[in-house]
Amino acid sequence: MSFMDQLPILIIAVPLLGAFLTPILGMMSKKLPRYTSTLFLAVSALLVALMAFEVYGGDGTPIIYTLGSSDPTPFRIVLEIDAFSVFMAIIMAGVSLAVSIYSWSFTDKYTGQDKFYTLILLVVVGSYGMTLTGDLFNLFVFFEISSIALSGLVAFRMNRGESFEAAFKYMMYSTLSGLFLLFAIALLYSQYGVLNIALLAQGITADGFTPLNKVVLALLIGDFAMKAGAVPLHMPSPYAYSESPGGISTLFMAASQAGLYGLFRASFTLFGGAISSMGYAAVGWIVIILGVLSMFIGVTMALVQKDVKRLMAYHCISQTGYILLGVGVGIAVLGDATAMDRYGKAAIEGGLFHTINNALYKGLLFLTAGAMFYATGTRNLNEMRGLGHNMKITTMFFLIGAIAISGIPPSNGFSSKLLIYESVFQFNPALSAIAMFVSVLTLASFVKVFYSAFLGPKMKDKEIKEVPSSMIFGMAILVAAILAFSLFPGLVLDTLIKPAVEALLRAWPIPGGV
Amino acid sequence: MIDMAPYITVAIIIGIGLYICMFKSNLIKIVMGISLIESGVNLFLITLGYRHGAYAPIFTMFNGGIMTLPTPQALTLTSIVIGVATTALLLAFVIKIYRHYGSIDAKDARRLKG
Amino acid sequence: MRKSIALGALLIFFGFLLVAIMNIHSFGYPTNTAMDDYFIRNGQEQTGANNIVTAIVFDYRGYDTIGEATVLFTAVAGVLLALRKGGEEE
Amino acid sequence: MKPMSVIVRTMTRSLYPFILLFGAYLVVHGHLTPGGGFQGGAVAASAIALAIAAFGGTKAYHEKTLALFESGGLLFFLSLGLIGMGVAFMWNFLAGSGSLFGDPVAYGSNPGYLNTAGTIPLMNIAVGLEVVGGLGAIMLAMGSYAFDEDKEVSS
Repeated sequence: MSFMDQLPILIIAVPLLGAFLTPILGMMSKKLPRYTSTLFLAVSALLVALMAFEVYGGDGTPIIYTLGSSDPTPFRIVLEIDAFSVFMAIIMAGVSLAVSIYSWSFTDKYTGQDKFYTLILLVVVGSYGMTLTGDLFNLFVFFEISSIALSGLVAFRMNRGESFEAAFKYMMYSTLSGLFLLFAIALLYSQYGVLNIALLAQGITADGFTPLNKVVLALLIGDFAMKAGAVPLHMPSPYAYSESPGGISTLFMAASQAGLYGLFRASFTLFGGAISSMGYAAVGWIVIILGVLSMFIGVTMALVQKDVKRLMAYHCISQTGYILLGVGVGIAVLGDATAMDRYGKAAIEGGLFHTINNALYKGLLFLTAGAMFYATGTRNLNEMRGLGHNMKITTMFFLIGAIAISGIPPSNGFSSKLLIYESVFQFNPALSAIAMFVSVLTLASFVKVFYSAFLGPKMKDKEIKEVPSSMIFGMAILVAAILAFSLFPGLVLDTLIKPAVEALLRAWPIPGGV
Repeated sequence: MIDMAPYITVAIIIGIGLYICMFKSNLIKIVMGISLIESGVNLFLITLGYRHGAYAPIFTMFNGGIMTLPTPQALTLTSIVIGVATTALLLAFVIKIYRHYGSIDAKDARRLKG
Repeated sequence: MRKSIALGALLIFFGFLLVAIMNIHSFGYPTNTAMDDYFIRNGQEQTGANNIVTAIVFDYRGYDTIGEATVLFTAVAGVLLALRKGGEEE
Repeated sequence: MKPMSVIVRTMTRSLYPFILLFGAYLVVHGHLTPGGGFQGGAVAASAIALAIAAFGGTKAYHEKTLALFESGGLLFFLSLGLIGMGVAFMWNFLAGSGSLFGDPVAYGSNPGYLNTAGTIPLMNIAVGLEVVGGLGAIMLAMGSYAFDEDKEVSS
């Protein structure tokens, strides 16, 4: 078999190898792990890019890789990769690279760096594994890898009790959601006797919404909504985001997107056939309600925060709401072909476009918040002022991120939000109005942060310096992507987003073709 | 009804575990509640694989007859190891929380209330 | 107030569980066993292992096992990170 | 933490090798009888826990050795998977090949031959090493953390 055939597994095996080697490398030298982990992440990002060329260049049928056998069979674990999987993997690849470079300087004064970089690699492995797999139980295993590694990273700053509380809380919630995910998988196995997603989807489409399948779908939506940090299961996320060190908040946010991946995969690929054949709009409405609640509660909680990272965490929840709103409309009209063509596809496109935009600008804002903390040693907005005098580059980056998250034209946030507004308006104008209102509140909140942290007289008690160059470089990667997405939104939409939406709406072929 | 007994046991175990996680404030008890739910889910997996009158799916010195379903057993093995890992990490966090606050009660910690 | 909401959520969830278990196949008589019968019939010849569970854990679903070993590795790294000595160097 | 009584220590000394041996047996016979890498590794790691509790100290074990066990076992496991990439990742390239662990097995009952199952016994050994290292490292970390606390309280 050629190298290109082995590509899917290499994407996962390379960071995994890196993670296993890092403790040994850490024994040799303290600074070695940071460079090797970045190297492994860069190689896997390169492999993801190659994979993207292959998948996006193909005719839209998923690439199937059977583990441990040369002939595809649904009885073994398979990797099933379509444009949507690769789309989510691209987000993780870009963000993780930026985070690992950013962390070079940030972790300088901490011990335990080898473990830190091991866990970063493992979070990336978890996300890649979740997005590339075609087997439901395998998805659970990588779900657990991702949550355990994340909570380990949240507890990295060990001189504070709060970080352990946040880690415990996040770990508790994610373990519970992992266990109920396993319970849902067991319920599916009890009915169909298989674990392959394509085979299960075939069975579910044939059976429709039996009581058991309703329970399964409810459990799956709840579990993945928790992982994505959506209201009403958002409780641990703000703590975890605000306690994680520097770039880890960004990585956290990118790993939460894997929860969105699971949610969309469950409602489209797994249950899409049943939903569309029965014209069942309730599932879509549940996702829409989750989205609206997240949007609104997220932004109102953000307005009253003093802690800059807490504030951004609540904005992150609010932005997740936009994604859920857009895609929820798409799920609601799954059974209605005309509505789907008229605005449903546009709504899903808006949701997915917002996913990647959110990862970029929210990631950038978390990195700037980390830089503000690095420079001032505090996260309290009332104690910060006048950072714009000495931290000119960070100020500029923060402004770019704030403009993008508020949806001010011509930023990339504007193009994806516009797509969501337009399509949701045709579905239900009231939802669109709420989304616009939330956007205004977002702008107000970021004006407040900018005013209190970057403007005003210099801080007297402390000498403020610009952050080290590796942190600037990490942020610059995301800024470059934001600028590119802002300049060519049409191109991104056509090449990256639309194939992913098409892939999401298509049923997966069964490996080996039964 | 009696043949549903294993499933009802599973539901009760998971219910008790969930009750502990929601209403107890002692962190060790919360970890125990999580372990209980995990045992319930593992038991559920195992019961799914049972076939009436069947033997374990091992051919060493096998005397004939039908065999139970092996996949749920394999899944349970995986899930047990994952459970060990999560419990270990949760307990490490509890140790550290105790170090910082001198208490393992969630009410004494600042952010774990509720 | 808070407690009654939590109690309500717990009861609803327990109702979910009961709905689920009332609709499963009766204990001891699984319905769709094609995959497991395939493993029992072919597992020994294909992998050479007498223990079919081991054959599944390490061959048919070996990728899960590497994930599971990674979970343990992750937890160990997390524990050692949480309980490490030192912390922020001054 | 103080060492436990002389009875416990003597018993631990004599039991220690047998617990390790039983763990190794479970690991090596994983493809024939109930057991396998995880179970055997956990049994062997319990010997470490026993020793730490009985002798009241963690000096006998080095964190680095256990970390090497763990990483080494995982790297061995991963490389076994990667060697199989001639066909596909995790391909059992030794089963039925006639070489190491490669005797073919017919369907049906048999007394159990050790030299079968291809890469499965090797993977069992790899996982066994990893579990001993991993669980050992966890117990060592928790143990030494507890002993540190004792010192602080007493001083």
